[in-house]
Amino acid sequence: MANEDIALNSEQLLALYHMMVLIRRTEEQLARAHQMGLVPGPCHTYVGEEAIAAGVCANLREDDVVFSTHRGHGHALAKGVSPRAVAAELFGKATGCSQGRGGSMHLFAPEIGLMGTSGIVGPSILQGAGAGYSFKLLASDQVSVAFFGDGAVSNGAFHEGLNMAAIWDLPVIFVCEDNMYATEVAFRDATRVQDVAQRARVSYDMAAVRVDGNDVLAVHRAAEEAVARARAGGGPSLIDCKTYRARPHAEGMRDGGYRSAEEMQAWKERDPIAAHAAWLIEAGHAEAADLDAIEAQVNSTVDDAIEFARASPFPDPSTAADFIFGAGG
Amino acid sequence: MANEDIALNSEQLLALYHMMVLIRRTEEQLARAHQMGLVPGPCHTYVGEEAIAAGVCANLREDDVVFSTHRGHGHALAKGVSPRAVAAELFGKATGCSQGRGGSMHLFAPEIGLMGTSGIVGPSILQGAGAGYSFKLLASDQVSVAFFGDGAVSNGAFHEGLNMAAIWDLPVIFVCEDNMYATEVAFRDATRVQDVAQRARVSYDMAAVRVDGNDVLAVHRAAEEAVARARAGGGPSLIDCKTYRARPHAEGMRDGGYRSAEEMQAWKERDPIAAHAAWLIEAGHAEAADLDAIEAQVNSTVDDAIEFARASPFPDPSTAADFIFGAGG
Amino acid sequence: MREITFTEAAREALTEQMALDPSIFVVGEGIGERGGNFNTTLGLYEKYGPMRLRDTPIVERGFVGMCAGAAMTGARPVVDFMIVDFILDSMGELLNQISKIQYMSSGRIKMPMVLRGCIGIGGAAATHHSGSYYPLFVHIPGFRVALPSNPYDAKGLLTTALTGDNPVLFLEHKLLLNRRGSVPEEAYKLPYGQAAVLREGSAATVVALAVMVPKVLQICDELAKDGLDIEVIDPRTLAPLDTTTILESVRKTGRLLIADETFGPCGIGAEISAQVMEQGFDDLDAPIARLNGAHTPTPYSPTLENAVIPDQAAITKAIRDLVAE
Amino acid sequence: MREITFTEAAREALTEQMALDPSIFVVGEGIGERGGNFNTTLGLYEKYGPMRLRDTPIVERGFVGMCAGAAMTGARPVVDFMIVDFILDSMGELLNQISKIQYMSSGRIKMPMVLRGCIGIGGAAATHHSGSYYPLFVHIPGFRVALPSNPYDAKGLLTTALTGDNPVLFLEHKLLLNRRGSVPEEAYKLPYGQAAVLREGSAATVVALAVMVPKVLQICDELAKDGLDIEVIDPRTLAPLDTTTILESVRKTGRLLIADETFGPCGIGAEISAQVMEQGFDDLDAPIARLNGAHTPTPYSPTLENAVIPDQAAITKAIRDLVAE
Ligand SMILES: Cc1ncc(C[n+]2csc(CCOP(=O)(O)OP(=O)(O)O)c2C)c(N)n1
Ligand SMILES: Cc1ncc(C[n+]2csc(CCOP(=O)(O)OP(=O)(O)O)c2C)c(N)n1
Ligand SMILES: [Mg+2]
Ligand SMILES: [Mg+2]
Repeated sequence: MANEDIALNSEQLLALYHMMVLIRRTEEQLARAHQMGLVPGPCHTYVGEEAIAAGVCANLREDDVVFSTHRGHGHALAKGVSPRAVAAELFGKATGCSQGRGGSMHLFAPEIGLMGTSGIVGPSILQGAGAGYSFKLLASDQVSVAFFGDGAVSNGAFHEGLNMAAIWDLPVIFVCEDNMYATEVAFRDATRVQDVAQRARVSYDMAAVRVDGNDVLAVHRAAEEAVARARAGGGPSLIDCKTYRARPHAEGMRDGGYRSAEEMQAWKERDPIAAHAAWLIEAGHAEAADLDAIEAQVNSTVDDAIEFARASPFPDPSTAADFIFGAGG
Repeated sequence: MANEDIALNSEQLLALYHMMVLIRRTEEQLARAHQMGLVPGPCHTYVGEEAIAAGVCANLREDDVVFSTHRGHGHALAKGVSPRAVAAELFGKATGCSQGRGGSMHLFAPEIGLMGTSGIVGPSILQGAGAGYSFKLLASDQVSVAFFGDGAVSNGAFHEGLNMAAIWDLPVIFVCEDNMYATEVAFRDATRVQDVAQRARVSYDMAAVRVDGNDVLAVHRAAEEAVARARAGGGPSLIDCKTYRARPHAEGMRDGGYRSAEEMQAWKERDPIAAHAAWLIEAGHAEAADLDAIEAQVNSTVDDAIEFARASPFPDPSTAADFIFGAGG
Repeated sequence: MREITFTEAAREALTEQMALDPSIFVVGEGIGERGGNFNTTLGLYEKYGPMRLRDTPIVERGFVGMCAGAAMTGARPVVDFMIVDFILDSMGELLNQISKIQYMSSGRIKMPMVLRGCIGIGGAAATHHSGSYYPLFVHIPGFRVALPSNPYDAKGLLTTALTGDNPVLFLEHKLLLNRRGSVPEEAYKLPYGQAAVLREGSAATVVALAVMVPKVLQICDELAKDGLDIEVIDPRTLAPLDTTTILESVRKTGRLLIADETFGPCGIGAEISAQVMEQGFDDLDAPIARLNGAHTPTPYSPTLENAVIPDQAAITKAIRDLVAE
Repeated sequence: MREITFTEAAREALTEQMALDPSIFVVGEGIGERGGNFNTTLGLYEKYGPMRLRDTPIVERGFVGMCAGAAMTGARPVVDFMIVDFILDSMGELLNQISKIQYMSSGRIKMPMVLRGCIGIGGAAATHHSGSYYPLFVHIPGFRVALPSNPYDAKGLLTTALTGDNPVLFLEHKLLLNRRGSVPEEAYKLPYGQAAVLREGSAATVVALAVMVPKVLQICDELAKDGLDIEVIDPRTLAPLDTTTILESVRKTGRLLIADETFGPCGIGAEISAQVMEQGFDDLDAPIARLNGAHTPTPYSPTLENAVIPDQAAITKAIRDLVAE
C-alpha cells in the first residue's frame, strides 16, 4: 500500500473508502437482484475493481466528464450518480438514470458528467478524446476521462483515440482497467505487450504510468497528476491499472475454466477495500468503528436504493420511441 | 549506399536496377498519358519510391502474395505484372490486368500473387495478415507482403493487423512506405512518433527495422531477412522505409504549398535509381553502357506497353455486372 | 427424425464441413476453448485446436479484414460475431473489400467466407445487442444473406454457405436458438433464393422473416379456426430473394403482408412490396401491407422493449385488416 | 440574384455559421490549409486556424467517434469525409453511438453533427470512390439525410443542419459540385422533410434524386415537346421523407417513377413505392416503377461505368413506358 506523500486528509481518505464500499454493496445487491430476476438484462459488476473508479473520480469536478464501458456501475456511482438511479435503471424502471431505456450498459447522467456507459467496446476512448477536443476548443478547463478494459487495448479505437489526443494535446485521462481478461480471453493471448503504459509512451509519446489498480491511493495519486496536467493544458495521460474482477464476466456466467482457483484466491487477498481499510487503521486515519459506521450507512443507502428500484414504476410503453431526435433539421 | 556484405551477384544487382527503371519509365509514361486524357481516372505514381517495391519483391516467389495500396503500380510491376497489363488497365481497356474494372487503384493479378491494390487506406495490412493466416493454416511456406504508406500508420488497421500477425506468428512482411506525407498532411502532424519500426517492436513485439527506402540494397537486405524469417516459421516483420514521392500525390494535383522546394530538391539528390547506378559502376558490377542498354530495353518495353494499351479495345458494356458472385450459395 | 435445436443444427453443419474441409477455420471472441457464447463451436476446439478455432482480441474490423485475406488465398473463414451488432466496426472491410473482390478481380479471386451472428430483439439486451441489419447487406451488391427460421433450414443453409465461393451473412435470431425441429443426420445443402411455403391458404399471403415465422404460423392456426386460410412464406434467404414464390402466392390470394421485426424504411418489406408492385400489380386486391418494429433504437426495459416489436395482437390485427381491405 | 456553384453555396453556409457559432469545427483530411479536396473549406483555415479546421490523420473511425464526444459536450463538429466511401470504417460509431445517444439519454444529450462527403458515380473513380449509401442511413433510426440537387438547396439544407441538434448526413453528388444556381447572399434555412415540385405535370410523376434531378428535368423538357407533361419532384431530404407531396402528385397523375442512381434493393425507390402503395393505392393507374443503377460494384472503365448508371435513353424509356402502361 502506497503511503508516502499522502496529500489527502482523513476525511478524503475515508471518502475513498466510503465510495469503494458503496460500489461493492451496490454491486452485490444488484447481483442478487439479477439472480432473483429483478434485473431483466445483462449485469456486469465491478467487484474487485472499486479502487479505480473511486481513486480517479475523486479528482473530478462535477462538470468534468466520464465515458465508460459495459462494466460501468462503479464509474457511474463514483461520478455521483445515486445508487437509486443506478439500481432503478438496472431494474428497468422509469426512475432509472436512463429512464429505463438503457439498463446496465447504458447509464446516462449528463447533468453530472456521466456521459454514458456503452455496450460496445472501444467508443469510450474516442468519445473521451472528443470531449477533450470540445473543452480545448471552447477554452474550458474541464477534463475528460475515458475508462476502458484490457479488451479495448488491441482495438483500433485505442490506437486512433490515443494518437489523436496526443497530437492535439487534449485534456483527457485514459484509464485502462486491465483485469487480465476480456470475457474469457486472457490479455496475454490478445497481445504480446501487456504493458499498456509503455505502449502509450513509446507509440504515442503520451504521459503514462502503470499502477496497482487495487491500491486506491496509488490510483488517486496518478489520477491527481493526470487531471492537474490536463486542466493546466498539459495534454493527455494514460493510467494503466492492473486489477482483477472478482465475479464472473457477467452475472449468470460461469467463472471457472479459464482462470485458476489459485489465481482468484491470490487476488482475493489483494482486495482493494480490505487493503485500504487495514491501511486507514494502521496509519491512524480511522478506527474499526469508523469503518463499521461507514459500512452501516452504505448498507442502508443501498437497501433504500434497491427498495426504491423495486417500488418504482416501469416506463410508459407509449414513450418507447420518444427522444430519437432533438430540435431542428 | 550500403555495400558491405552484398550477397547478390551482378546479374541480380542489375535486375534490381532494371526493375527500378522499368517502374520509373512506366510511371512517367502513364503520367504523360494521364495528361493527354488517355487515363480516364485517378493516377498515383510511384516515382522516387522504386527501390522499395524492387528491393522487396526481388525476394518473393511467384506464389508469394502482395497486398498493395492506391500507389500500387510499382508493386504490381515488381511482382511481375507486365507493363502492358498495367498500362492497359489504367487506360480502362479489356486487356488490362483487371479487365478494365479496376484502374490505377484496383490492379489484380492473382495468378502471380498480386492480390490487389486498393483505393482505401488500411485494408492491405489486414488482408496481408490474413494471407499469412492461410499459409500457416494450410502449412504452406508461402509468405505474404502488405505494403502501406505512412498515412496508414495511425489507422486502426495498422494496430489490429500488426497485433494479430504478432500474436499468431504469421508469415507476413509489413512494408511501410513512409514518404512523409499522406496527400498533403505531413506524417509529423499525424503522429508524434514517426519511428514506425520502434513502434512495431515496442507495441507488438515484432521484428522490425528502419531502412533508407531509397537504397535498394538496404531494402533488399531487410526484405531478404524478413522473408527468410517468415518462410521458416519465425513470424512477421516490419520494414520501415523512409522515402519520398517525387511527383504530386496524384497526377493533376498541385505539388507546392505543403512541401518546400528545398525539401524536394534534397530528395531529388537522393534518387534511388541514380544512386544505384552510381554504385553499380563504382563497385564494378556494370559499366555505363550496360545501364544504357537496360534503359534502352526498358524504353522499348514501355513504349510497347503504352501502344498496346492504346490499341486495345474497351470492355464490352454488357459485361459490366459479371463476376459479382462465384459458385454456390 | 430426431429433433435438435437451431444451434445444434447449425453446429452440426459446421462440424461436418470442418471434418471434410481442412481449410475452414473459425474466428471470434470466445469461440475457442469456451465453445462460443452461444455454443456455436462447442466441442470443436478440442478436436481442431487454436489454428482452426481462433480466439481473437476484440478487433472486429481487424479479424474481418484478416479473414478477407485468408479467403483470397485458399482458406475458408467463418467469422463468428456472437452478437451481430459488433459487425459494424468491420463495415469498411465488408462493403468495400469483401463484397467487391470477386468482381474487381473478374472472378479470379474467390471470397468464400461465412459471417455469422445473433440478431434480434429480446431479453432486455438493449440497443447495442439487439440489431438485425440485414437490409444493409441486401442493398449492397456482393453478399448472400441467409435468415433461417428453423433448425432444418439452419443446417442446410449453413452447409451451402460453407461449400460455396461467396461471402454469406448467416443471421441467427436469438429467440430461435433453442427451438427444436427435425433435422437429417447426414449433410445436405439448401439452395439460396428458394422460399418455403410453410402454410397454404387463399385469403392472404404473409411473408414472415426469422422470429416472425413461428409467431405468424401460430397466429394463422388461430385464424384458421375463424375460417381464415392464410398462406405463409418464409424467404429463408434475402439475397437472393425468391420473388417468384411470393408472386405466385399473391396471384392466388391477392393480398400480401410482410412481417419483419426490424426497421421498415428501406427494409425487406419495402423491397418485396416494390417488386410485387412491379410484377404483380394486377393480382393485388388490396394494398400490400408492412408490419415492422418501431423505427427507434431498442430500449432496455421490458415494457419499452415489448412496445417496439410487433406482438401477437399487432400481427393478428395486421392480417385481419389486410383481409378486410 | 447572383449565381454560384453548389460547392460555393455549401461553403457559404459553413462560412456564415462558423462566424456565428464558435463551437463549430471541421475535421477531415486536407480540410485545413489545403481547403479541402473539393474546396469545401477553402479560405477558412486562414480565418479560424487549426482548432476549428482540423486536419486529421487517416482515421475515419477515430475522428467520427471523437466528434461524437465533442458533440455531446457542447461543440458542433462537421466531419468532411471528402469521398463518402470512407465513412464505412466509422459505421460502428455512427450506427451504434451517434444515432442512439439522444435516445438513450432521453434527450438530455444532443448530437449536433454534420457528416458530409461526395457521393456518386463519375469520372472513372472506380469502386472505392463511387458509393452513395444513403439508404443505409434511412433504414437506421436517428439520422437526418440531406441530398441536395442544386446550390440553393445545398446552402439552405446545410444551414439547417448546422443549427439543429441532430446528426445529419449531407451528401453531395460529385457531378453536381460545379453546377450553378441562384442563391441568396443572406443566411436561410430550408426545412427537412419538404420536397420540391420542380416541374408540374399531369401525365406522370417522377421522383428524382441528386444527379438524377437535372437529368430528369432535361428529359422532361424534351418530352413536353411531344405533349407529355411530367411532374418532377425532388425530395431534397430522405430522412425525413416528404411522402405527402409525392402522394398528392400521384393523386393527380396516377403514375410514379423513382429515378435514383444508386442500388435498387432496399433503396429509396423501394421505400417510396411501398409507402405510396400503402397510402395511395387507389390513385395508381399503373404499377410504380423504379429506375436504378445496376446492382454491382462500380467498374472503372468508362464503357463499363456508363453501363451501370441510368443514362438518358434509359430514363426516357422508363418514363415513356410508365406513361404507356
Ligand atoms: C465491439 C465489441 N465486441 C465484442 C463485444 C462483447 N463483449 C462485451 S464485454 C467483452 C469483454 C471486454 O473485456 P474488457 O475490455 O477487458 O473489459 P472487462 O469486461 O474485463 O471489464 C466483450 C468481448 C462488445 N461489447 N463490443
Ligand atoms: C480510408 C481512406 N481515407 C481516405 C482516403 C483518401 N486518400 C487516398 S490516398 C490518401 C493518402 C495516403 O497517404 P499514405 O498512406 O501516406 O500513402 P502515399 O499516398 O503517401 O503513398 C488519402 C487520405 C482513402 N483512400 N481511404
Ligand atoms: Mg478485462
Ligand atoms: Mg505517404
